[in-house]
Amino acid sequence: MSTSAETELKTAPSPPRRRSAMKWLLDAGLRRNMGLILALVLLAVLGTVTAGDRFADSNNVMTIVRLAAVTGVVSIGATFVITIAGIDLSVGAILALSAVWATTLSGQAFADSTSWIFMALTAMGVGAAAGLVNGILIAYGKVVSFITTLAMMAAARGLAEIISDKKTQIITVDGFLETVGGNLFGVPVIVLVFVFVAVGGWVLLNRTTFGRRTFAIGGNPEAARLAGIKVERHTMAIYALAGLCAGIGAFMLMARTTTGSATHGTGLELDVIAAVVIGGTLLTGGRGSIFGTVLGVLIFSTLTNIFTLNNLSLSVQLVAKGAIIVIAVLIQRQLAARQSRT
Amino acid sequence: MSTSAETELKTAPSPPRRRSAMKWLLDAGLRRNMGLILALVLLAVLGTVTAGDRFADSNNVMTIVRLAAVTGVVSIGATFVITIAGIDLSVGAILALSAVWATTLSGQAFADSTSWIFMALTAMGVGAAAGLVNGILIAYGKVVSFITTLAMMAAARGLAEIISDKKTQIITVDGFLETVGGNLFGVPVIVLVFVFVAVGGWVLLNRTTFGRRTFAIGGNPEAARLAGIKVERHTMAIYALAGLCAGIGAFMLMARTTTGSATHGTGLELDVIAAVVIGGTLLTGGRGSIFGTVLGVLIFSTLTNIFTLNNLSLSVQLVAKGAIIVIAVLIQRQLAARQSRT
Amino acid sequence: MSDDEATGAAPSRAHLLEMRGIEKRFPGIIALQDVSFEVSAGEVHCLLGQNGAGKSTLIKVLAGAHRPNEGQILLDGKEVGFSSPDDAIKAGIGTMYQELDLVETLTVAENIFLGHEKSRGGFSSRRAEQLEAARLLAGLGHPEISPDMEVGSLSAAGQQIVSMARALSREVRLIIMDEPSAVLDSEEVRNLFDTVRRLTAGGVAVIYISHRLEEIRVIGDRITVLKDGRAVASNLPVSETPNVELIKLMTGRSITNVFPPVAAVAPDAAEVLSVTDLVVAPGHEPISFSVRAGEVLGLAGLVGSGRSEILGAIYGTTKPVSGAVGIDGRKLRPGSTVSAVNAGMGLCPEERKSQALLLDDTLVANFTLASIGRYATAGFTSGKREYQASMEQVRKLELRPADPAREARTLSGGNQQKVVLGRWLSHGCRVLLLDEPSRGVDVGARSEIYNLIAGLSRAGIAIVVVSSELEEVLGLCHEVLVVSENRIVHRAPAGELSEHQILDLVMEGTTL
Amino acid sequence: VSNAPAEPAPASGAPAAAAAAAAAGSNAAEGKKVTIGFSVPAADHGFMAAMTDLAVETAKEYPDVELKVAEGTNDVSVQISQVETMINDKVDAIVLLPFDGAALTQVAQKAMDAGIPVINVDREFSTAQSSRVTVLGDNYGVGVSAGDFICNELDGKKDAKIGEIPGIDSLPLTQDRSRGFKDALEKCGLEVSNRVPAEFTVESGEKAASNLLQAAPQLDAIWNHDDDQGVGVLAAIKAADRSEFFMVGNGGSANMMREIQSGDSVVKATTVYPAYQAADGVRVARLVAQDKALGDLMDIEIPRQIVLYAAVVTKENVERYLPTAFES
Ligand SMILES: Nc1ncnc2c1ncn2[C@@H]1O[C@H](COP(=O)(O)OP(=O)(O)OP(=O)(O)O)[C@@H](O)[C@H]1O
Ligand SMILES: Nc1ncnc2c1ncn2[C@@H]1O[C@H](COP(=O)(O)OP(=O)(O)OP(=O)(O)O)[C@@H](O)[C@H]1O
Ligand SMILES: [Mg+2]
Ligand SMILES: [Mg+2]
Repeated sequence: MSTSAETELKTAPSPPRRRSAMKWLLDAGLRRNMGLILALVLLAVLGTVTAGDRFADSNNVMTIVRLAAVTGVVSIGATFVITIAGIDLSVGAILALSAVWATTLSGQAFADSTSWIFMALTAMGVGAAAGLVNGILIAYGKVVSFITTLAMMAAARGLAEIISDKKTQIITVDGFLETVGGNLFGVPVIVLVFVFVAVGGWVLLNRTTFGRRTFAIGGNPEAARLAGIKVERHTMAIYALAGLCAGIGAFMLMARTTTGSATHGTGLELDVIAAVVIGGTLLTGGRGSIFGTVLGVLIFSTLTNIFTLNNLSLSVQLVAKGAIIVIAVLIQRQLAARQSRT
Repeated sequence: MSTSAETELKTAPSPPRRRSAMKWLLDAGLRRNMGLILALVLLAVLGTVTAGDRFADSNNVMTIVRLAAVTGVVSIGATFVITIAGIDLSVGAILALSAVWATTLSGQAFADSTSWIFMALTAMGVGAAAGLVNGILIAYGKVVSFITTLAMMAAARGLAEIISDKKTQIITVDGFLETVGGNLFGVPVIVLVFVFVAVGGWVLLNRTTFGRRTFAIGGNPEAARLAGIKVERHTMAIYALAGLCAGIGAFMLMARTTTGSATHGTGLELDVIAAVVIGGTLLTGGRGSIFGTVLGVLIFSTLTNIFTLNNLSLSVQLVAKGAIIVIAVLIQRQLAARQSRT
Repeated sequence: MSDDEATGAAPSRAHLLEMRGIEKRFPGIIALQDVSFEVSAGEVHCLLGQNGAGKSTLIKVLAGAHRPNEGQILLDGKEVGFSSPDDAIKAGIGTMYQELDLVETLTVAENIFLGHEKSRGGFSSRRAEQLEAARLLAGLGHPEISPDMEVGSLSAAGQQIVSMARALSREVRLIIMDEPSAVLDSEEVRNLFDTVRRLTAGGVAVIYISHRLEEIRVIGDRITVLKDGRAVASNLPVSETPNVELIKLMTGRSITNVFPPVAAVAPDAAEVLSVTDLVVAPGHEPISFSVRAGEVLGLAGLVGSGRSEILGAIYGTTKPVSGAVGIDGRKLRPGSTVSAVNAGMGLCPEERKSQALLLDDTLVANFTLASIGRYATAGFTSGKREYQASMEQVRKLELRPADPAREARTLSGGNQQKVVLGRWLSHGCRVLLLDEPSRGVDVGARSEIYNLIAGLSRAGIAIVVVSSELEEVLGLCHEVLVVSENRIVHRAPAGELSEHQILDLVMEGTTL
Repeated sequence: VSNAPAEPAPASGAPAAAAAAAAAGSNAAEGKKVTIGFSVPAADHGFMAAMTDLAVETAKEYPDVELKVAEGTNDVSVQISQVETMINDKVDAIVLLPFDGAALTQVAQKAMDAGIPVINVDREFSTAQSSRVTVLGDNYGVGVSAGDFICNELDGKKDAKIGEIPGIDSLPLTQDRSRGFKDALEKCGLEVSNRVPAEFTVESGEKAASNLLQAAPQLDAIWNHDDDQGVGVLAAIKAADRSEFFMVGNGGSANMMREIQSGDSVVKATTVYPAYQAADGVRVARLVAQDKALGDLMDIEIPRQIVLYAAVVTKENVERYLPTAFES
């Protein structure tokens, strides 16, 4: 099994300078995520069998990863939220709000005359701020996360529509399009951003005190509080982090579409939660896996890609998708059970 | 407070023959749902102030309730699911599948030559069957409900598209349109169905062994198992029940739109969960309130109505909706806190 | 109740129940190995063993909650296969589990009749249930527990009573009690024994699990001892087996002195914890006391007397109405656990599962929860240092199994308690608040924990111990505060008090 | 591409095919084999479904065309990846009905740069260079047609109450339609008094109309942007038992046309927003890929932009249009 997993890893792009870090990351994740890796390998086999070289082609792999990038980055943030047994339905709307805010005429004019970086910063700032509002309401207002973020989902989307007047705002700042939309070392910048956020998220969750406290709060908030952890402040920070990730997703999507629009990220919240949950993070909190989330996102985007390559009827795709989700989870469960038995 | 609540009740339509039953129902729910009732009253005041007679008009009230009916019925089923700490994302898709299945040409021809009731039965049967599939996977397959129903959401929608060939199937069975789409005692039949399902759901949850065990499983599944309850079978039944409610919603929507379509119920799942959660049912299980759910559904449909009466733009509606959701919950929390203090 | 029927059904001599060659494996561990066990009608059969010996596992197999990998169960000489708890219940086996098996969001009456609801055509008959529940509770000496109270609002002791009422609500031939006395005070235990005697008199068999040997003496008939998943001694008659031998069987060594000698507090010891005019909740009297470095202060009293609430107000889990708590003269922010922990205070709460442990996490994570910052440089944790520090705790606390990478969930109760203690040991405290530190802890571990506490006291840490076992309060503490109905009714050095005196004080308090 | 409605055409399906074949003459003859990529938004409403179906059926009529249909999606990110996949795949042409024209412009440009002609259908890119041909319904035009029709019918009535039920409000095409409608009404001194957006589905149409009818106790006319959601709108009108106004539809579904034909319906007219745009897009794509020209034109190249005519269907001319209408 481990050999097939390694085969898969070779196809997956990893920046050469991160080789050893990646290896480290994978070792930790490999055992727990065997089922997901297997599912991904099976998908890869399916893709190669049905679409041959067109699937295994490096361009195509890059297409898959590029597609996964935006959802992926937002999912990293959501992994933290779900690890503390929360839920964030507002990420798609926050992404839209961030994208729209960063691409207003005046914003673009300012960015044009100074640096494109301000567009990215605006998107991230707006995202983090919206996330912070969620966090304050949830942590200090004690409104359950489902309701708070549902409300934010409506409000942020509405605000995005008002700001953009429901027009798609076209980005004319060349610096932005060239840098964020371009390549670095032959790899699309948005893919690099995804890798960066994923690695950063992994380190944050698994190698820092912040991550430790996140797990503790998710596992037993009362125990965390009695151990002197500032549960409220931490919770607030995690929703702000999720907002920040949505903001990062926003400028990635801006680069991908060359636009900011109030319709960006529609339905993203469910895709994100699905990827995180497929990845093994428990909705009941206490367990979260960034590596699993990345695999979950890749599984979904590979699925979309295989469907596109194979010219399946649209409705059949939906049915197949449903079946594949359940099968993937059943495989994962079986393997997990077998592992803990040995 | 109780007086203003009673004022509101007079505006709400209740079939005269159920007066005492309603009273009984309300007594039980009044205390716990004071915040929601207050929110609804405040909305009613807002509606009357901004739209005057057009709001307070009995026709308008009926419109609000009629629009609440489909979501309401589906939400009753979802209340059971959420009470056992599950989630059902597939209700919208199951509704579409049921509606499409019940309105195929051959189905309609059969109903035309026998009785319209077979269309209703088909919708309910298909819904219950799809729910049963969910239930089996969740209870016996041990796949978490979020994933199972996410998969069902894709699969049922795809199947509905395949069956209907993505065409809107217009209903020509007059018996169906006249009966289900018509009035009885001056009240739309679909409103009566809603009332019937709500009362039935309330009795089932609060006055039967089935309901008691539902609470137990939601509160502590291990304890329920140790007490000799067949947790798996019960869980399965609850998802089937949620599917059944989606099927009932399907034939109500069929009557309302005079069609069956694979697009029916799009996005319904979130509306439903929002109504249930606003209504005070905990996502963590163990506590559920049918009365609260009904109030939640009414709050949302009243909100839409007031917005429309005032000709508000959709974007402003979204922002206002977000704000109102949070405020409603904060009121509810405040009141609950005050009650428990006294 | 159906005591008469039960007597009729079970011939008094023959074994009512027999378990043969039971084996139960969990992933990575064999919890039970070739265990045989028997119970006769009308007897109280005690099951003894260290934490993690497999007592709860054995009775869960019997109750149908676990399926054994090997072995058979015979009821009235006929083999039965319990595939679910339902089967066992139907066969007349009632169980009070160690981890309270109640649904907190349901009412008392609903819990009592869960699984065998009184109903007509599927509709529940709530009045009938409430009447019957009230009758059962009154029979147990607790008419004050109202059938329509939510169980979550009851104290652990109250919940234990409900659990008892529930076991009695069915027609039972065998009742299993897994450490029922752990959360009860002496008064309640006496009450419990009355009930047990009534049951056995009616021919019902009782399996009784407890870590308190003195209880076994009072109520037990025969004893079976488990050690590391094996039955090391079966059917010992209680009257002929001295404690020393039992302890030897359980632990494999002899423990003669449970309480270590109490070292005197240095006369010049500084006052570390000071509590001044603390009003815990509206309507309570202000409380003042102080604890010096190296001093162990005990809070004695009945269950529900308000000792946990006092600890909570000191630690900041609840915000006191008024008053101040200081450590080394510095005042703490009221209602802030963060402020308390930062000032060097630690709390081992009474509900270790819900309040202290990360059940799904490793022991390492549990140990370092409060002090994670110490193993980190610039926020980045060092797994190696954490592991080493945890390993040290594991050794110091003699945890079984000695594996810091294990999940806390898979540990036995006593070992879990040690983990919580270990958290504050590795954190290093000036003040340690211990709420029922020996609840559910076996004899061996208990003496280890007492030694630990004594060691900490010698190291100059100020300690406050809440305990419902008077023996423990007297044997462990320098000073004792007697609490009754949220008031401190008496303060005296432990040496000047006896168990009787305390009980009298407590009773006086309640009647006042 | 033909003015199909004017031609006598066979029953349903893709009647334009026969017409085109007749008009284009030699263009129908089998040419070199071409692979055409096809990406559209999710078929989450009848019109979009009809659009997709007609395109797929059209492709089947040509033995030299292989149509690669990507999963319909309203997620621009996914749609971009689909086009990227098609570029990797080196298809001969791409027919692209973007969820959001502006957002798909860059990737369309990428395809064009890679030498793959892009046929932009229905929702326009932000730069014209990003597509080889643009096939559009006339969104502004249908709004004007509907507005003009209502002005005419109301015949100078002042203070008339006009309701409007648009589709998904955040789409540029909806905004174009509403703009055209507003401009046309302005000419005869009227304005929209109530506007409740739906989402192109029957269910949302019913809901929006129910609320709209409640908000406006008296109406003179309603313009509904989409005939598919129109079925729901009609259901709501029937349920409310209202008939003091007339309704104009848009899209041109067979249902609505039958309503118009019946004469006793509130539906008096519908503007044609052809569902065969994408089918025409496929045809054009084939011609472009095979280096052919439009048969009836002098031009040896395919024109850059083809805007389909926004006809108004009324009781008078409904027989002519009914055969080409799509079953929603
Ligand atoms: N669900 C489980 N999964 C894995 N291991 C378990 C599980 N339940 C119990 N064990 C293990 O089985 C052994 C026996 O545990 P058990 O709970 O029966 O002990 P016990 O004698 O009741 O101890 P205590 O006196 O502390 O309650 C322990 O080593 C424990 O870690
Ligand atoms: N058995 C009970 N019945 C009713 N109320 C109780 C009971 N036990 C505790 N309470 C409530 O809890 C309050 C204090 O409980 P607290 O837990 O602080 O007491 P405690 O002395 O620590 O007892 P325990 O040993 O049960 O923890 C009491 O004032 C009482 O209202
Ligand atoms: Mg035990
Ligand atoms: Mg206590």
